[in-house]
Amino acid sequence: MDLLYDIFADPFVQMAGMPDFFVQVLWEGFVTGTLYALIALGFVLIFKASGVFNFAQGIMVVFAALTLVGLYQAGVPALLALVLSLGVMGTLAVSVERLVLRHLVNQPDIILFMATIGLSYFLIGFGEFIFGGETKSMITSELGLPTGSSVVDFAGGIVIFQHIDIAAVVIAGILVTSLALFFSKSRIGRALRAVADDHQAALSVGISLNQIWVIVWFAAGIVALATGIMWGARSDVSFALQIVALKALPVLILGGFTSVPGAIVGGLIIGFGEKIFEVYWGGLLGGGVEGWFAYVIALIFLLFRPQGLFGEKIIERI
Amino acid sequence: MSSDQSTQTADGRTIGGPIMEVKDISLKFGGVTAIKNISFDINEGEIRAIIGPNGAGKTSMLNVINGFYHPQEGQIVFRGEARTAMRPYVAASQGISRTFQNVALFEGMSTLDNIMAGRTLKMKKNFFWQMLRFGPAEVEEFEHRKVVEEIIDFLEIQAIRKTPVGRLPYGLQKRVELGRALAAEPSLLLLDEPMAGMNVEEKEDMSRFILDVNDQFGTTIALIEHDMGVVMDIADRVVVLDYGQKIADGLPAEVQANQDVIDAYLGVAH
Amino acid sequence: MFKKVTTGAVALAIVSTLQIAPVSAQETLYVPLLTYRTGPFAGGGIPIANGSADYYAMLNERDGGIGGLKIVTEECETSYNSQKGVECYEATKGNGALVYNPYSTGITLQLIPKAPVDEIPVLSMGYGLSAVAVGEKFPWTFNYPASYWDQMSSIISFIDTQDGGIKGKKVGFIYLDVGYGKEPIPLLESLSESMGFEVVKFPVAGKEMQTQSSHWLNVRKENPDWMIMWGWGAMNPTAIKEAAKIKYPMDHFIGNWWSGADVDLKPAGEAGKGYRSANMAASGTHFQALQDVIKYVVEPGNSQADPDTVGSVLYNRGLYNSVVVAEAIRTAQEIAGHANITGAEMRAGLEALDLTAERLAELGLADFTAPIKATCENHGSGGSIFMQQWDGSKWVRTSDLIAPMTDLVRAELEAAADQYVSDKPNWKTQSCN
Amino acid sequence: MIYRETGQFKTNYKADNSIFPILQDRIAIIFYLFVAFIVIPAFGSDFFINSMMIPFLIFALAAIGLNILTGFTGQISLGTGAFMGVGAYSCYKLVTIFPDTNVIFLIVISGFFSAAIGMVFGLPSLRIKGFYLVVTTLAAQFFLEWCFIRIEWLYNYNTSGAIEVPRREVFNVIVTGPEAAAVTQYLVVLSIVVAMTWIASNLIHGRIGRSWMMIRDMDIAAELMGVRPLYAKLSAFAVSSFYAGVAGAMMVFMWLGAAEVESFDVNHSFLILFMVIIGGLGSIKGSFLGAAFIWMLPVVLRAFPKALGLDVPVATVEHVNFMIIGGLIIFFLIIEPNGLARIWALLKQKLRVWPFPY
Repeated sequence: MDLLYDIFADPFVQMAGMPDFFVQVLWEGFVTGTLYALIALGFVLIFKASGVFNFAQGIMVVFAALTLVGLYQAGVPALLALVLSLGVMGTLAVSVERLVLRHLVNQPDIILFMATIGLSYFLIGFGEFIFGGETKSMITSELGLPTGSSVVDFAGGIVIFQHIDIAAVVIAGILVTSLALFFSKSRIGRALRAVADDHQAALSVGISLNQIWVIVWFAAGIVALATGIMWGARSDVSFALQIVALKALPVLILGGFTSVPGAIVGGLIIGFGEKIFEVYWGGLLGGGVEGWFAYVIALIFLLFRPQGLFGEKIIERI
Repeated sequence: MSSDQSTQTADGRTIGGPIMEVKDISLKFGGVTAIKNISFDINEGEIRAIIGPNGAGKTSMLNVINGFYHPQEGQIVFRGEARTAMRPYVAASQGISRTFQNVALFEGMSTLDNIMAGRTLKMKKNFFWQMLRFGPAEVEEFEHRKVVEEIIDFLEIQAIRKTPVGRLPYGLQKRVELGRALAAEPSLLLLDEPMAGMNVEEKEDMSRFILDVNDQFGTTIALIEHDMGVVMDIADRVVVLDYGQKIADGLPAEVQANQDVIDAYLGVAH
Repeated sequence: MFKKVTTGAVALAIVSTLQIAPVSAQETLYVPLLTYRTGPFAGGGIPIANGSADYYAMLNERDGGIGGLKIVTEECETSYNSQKGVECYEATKGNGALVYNPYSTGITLQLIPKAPVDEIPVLSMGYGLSAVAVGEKFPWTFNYPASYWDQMSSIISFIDTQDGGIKGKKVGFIYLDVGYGKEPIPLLESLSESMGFEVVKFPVAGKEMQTQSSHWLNVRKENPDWMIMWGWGAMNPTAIKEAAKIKYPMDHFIGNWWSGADVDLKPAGEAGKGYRSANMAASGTHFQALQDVIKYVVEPGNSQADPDTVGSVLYNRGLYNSVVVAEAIRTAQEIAGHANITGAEMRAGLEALDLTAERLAELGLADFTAPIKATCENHGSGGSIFMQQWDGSKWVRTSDLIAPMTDLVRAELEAAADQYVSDKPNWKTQSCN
Repeated sequence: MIYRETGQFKTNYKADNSIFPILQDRIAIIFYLFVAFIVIPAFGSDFFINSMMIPFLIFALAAIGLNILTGFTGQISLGTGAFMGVGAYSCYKLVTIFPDTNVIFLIVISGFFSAAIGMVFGLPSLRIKGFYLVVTTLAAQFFLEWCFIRIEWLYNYNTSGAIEVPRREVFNVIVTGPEAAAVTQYLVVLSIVVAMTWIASNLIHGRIGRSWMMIRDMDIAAELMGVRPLYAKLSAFAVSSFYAGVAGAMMVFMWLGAAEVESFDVNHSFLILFMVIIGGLGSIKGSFLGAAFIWMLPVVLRAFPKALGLDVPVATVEHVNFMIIGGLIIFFLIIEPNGLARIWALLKQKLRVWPFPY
């Protein structure tokens, strides 16, 4: 009976009893969810245009952030370092296309997927080789990002908003909007969608698949850099973050592999869900449930809706 | 079964009563109707052809018969047992075997293994014996190997026994696929365009194999084919589909003379 | 072509195996250093490894080694991973290793049962299994200057002196959820009963080190009066930042000595002001021994360390570790009567170690740390814990030595040691009379 | 001219169906076994046996397990590390609950626990494929890791959270615990690995193995041939996890001596997957080659600069090691997706016509 109360009643009593705290939990969930969504967005960009399930997206996030901080520590001014990091991500996109994808064009998806696992190992080694293995702090204020916090009185308590979190949400919003515009308005964007729908058709109207790959990987690199800055500002930069980046996988399951709105909604569901579950129910299980909650939710979800929230149902043909 | 209805054909084969009856089958994908209200039957021992233009619903019909698609309406009676939906492996265990329009061999396996795969349902030895491999499991393996070797001889593919099927030319792959379907010793064999993409010589070989199978093993065969010449030569009866509906059913000669069929093939506007 | 590459690789593999195979170093003192310069804990591992290696290098340069024999060190990368740690142990033990400093509680736990079999002592300085301080039960293992339990008891007695005592207070314990972080829990729980305070635990899984926002939301929900942290690596700066985010009073947040390095607080900077941590050795380069290290090793460019990090908390801790080992070697050489000692003789040296204040001054380390006096019964010494506080840019020592609750802790340690030995029928103990 | 199959005619199915139809291959196997059982125990140094051979064999067994699932049945899994953990923790519980039972027997029994857990997490594979399955196996990985920390009963409420291997004897020979001789442990591991490899090979060459490969190559056709996906996939998950479980139990009991949850983390899942990819998907021989390659490579890399007299910091070697492994994976996928096993076969092909070029 006590157990039933703890599971079904007590958490809600707590939520109602401390509404300011509940709002704080929601805000944390919202910010984390936004960041998950950003990582997932990188996956979706590449998957949509090339059918490659890029396992290395999470590593690219850390790699981009590490490059930025590493350059700054080497004496490059912050904003120049930012530009150079973009250049590095561009170079990475070109190299990945030249050295990896080009040679694996007609291989099964699964081979490409495994190649991206190889790529992530390579990037970890390469990043640490160049910039060293120690944890680095993000150069938040040097980049002109806000660092303070605002305390808002709410329902007899307080809610604390970190300015960097607000910035993260705003930047994520801008990024998503501009990507959406890019895809719907620009010539390249339309070409990308053509590729997503039908490789052959895209080729026949004169779009080079290789260019498209470079562009999407570069776009994913930009998203990775933005995500890396935000994650880094929250929790410092090191490859230990890669485990967090894996959380983008359940986000994708929820949202579907090809849907940008899916990535955002999925990210937010996981973000809200795991914070609320950890804070109000985690204690019953001894805590630390955040590590698997997202995956288990995705697993249960898969059993009922394998194509994701926004994915199309696939009819198998023989 | 239903032997009272059996008849003799000109070439001396025995054709029995209906082994399968398809009754009022309708199949929809979302809003699209693939098959609408189709009924026909297949008699034991006959070669039954299903023809029709592209998109007529022929392959969907085969998929319904062996349980891969579940129709929204209608039922199928196989050997007197009626059912509406079942899993493909249940169909297989009841003796329905098939080949595919686009060859669906197990590409990573050799010809021998592919045909052995057709024997899956006949092999009974449990996990324990499989694990040890000597004793009963080995004896069983050899018994089935013998049957498979007979099929290999029958189809004249001895030379490619150990070749991975992915490396075989298309015509041979089709032949291996037929072998795999035969290995299950089916009572109803479904062939989905067995001669698609073949040259004349290969088609002749394949026609010969199909007739031999029917003749020697008495296997009932339902086949989809585009080549009207072949169909007219080997089929006992023909059913014609167009836009998911049945437009004709009967002996090859009758069907050939049917005006609806001629229209459908010549593309007269509906 | 490929065949050649393969053959080459195989040949190389064989050659390299032979190389690693025992080449007993006869006339040197061989000290393998299990380090981690990579992986999630590299931030702490690097300065420790540098401090440790640089002191031996300095002894070789300045004094020509110890007792006339050069110290040969060999680094083996563990990435703070037990499996790699054991591999390093296996790879180096045959070379005449004198002592192991695993620098990971996980690896220490693996090595504890191996030490008596291979007769190579393990010195887990301020980490590892607390119970090894009971020398009768663990002849081959040492953890001075203090065990985790000593340290926890000192932190609790420090809290007891603040704000009118600990009784009736709520103490939060945030820890890395591995062997290391769980180590002090039994003592914390028994103290909470005997001293009447409440404990709330916040485990942080290894892979969540850098995402602690939920944990600190929970801290805010529970609102403890004090927070104690057993963190390491990337967990520390994240925890301090998150604490600042929820506006937890920093001077009520106390880390153990693995949660109080410069690298942990630099990211938070001003926001971390007031945060306290325990420590065992002073930071800074104003000691003669450190000046010698700079002169003989760092300036000639023979150190892997960034010169700025020399004298930082963890660099000095690594150096302190080497000081203890060097002194134990010297003691062992005196006992054995010859310079080229074995692992077993080293054990005797560690057990007879008497690092007095005078000796520290001779070493150029006056007031660097508290004296260590090991005995047969006590392999943990039990002292040398003081508090330091972050002033926004550097650490400031703010307390004298805080003695652990030795009586209480010793009883608990003995119980734990008995427990450890109880299911090991052939465990080698020693009698100390 | 040495490696020839000409003139070796098979006159019955038994001979033709045997796993090594060519005489020279049979001789080679006997030679390998001779080296493994006689030469290495007699001449190998403790380090070689303890840090090279034992882990190599254990990882090879885990790789065979994953290969059954991924290479033969086509289901990608990133949960191998956790399934190894299930084996290790069950073995620890069994050994402490039944202290007098033969520990080797218990190691094998613990595989059944991991098989059961593997089947539970294999259930989603009936509805989902490919990348989606990767996520469910990751769910298994992270959920089980959490269990290994949070369910204290699993490690007998040990404060350190680690499982420590107690000393156990079999026929008065110490088999586990720190006092056990490396050679004894090696022989135990070797025997189990050889026996289980033989069983895996039997399964793969029989009906069950064929049904796995049918599911892998064309699941729809397989179902139409009468393979029940439920049985085929779940049996693959069960057998695969059984192998992983036994490997995990041996990893702790025969090699590490103690383990925390980090010994079963997702990095181990990756490590085993790399072994399978580099060795060759769908090849038992490849599992051995891949395990040898991935396990020995870092050792070689570490020794390499030293052999050349260069003083390279260990950290750099470690970073380069990551780069090389990552690069090699991509390299293999591009050049030879079938891995070392295929390269091995090509070498044999060359040997067959040697000394003539064609």
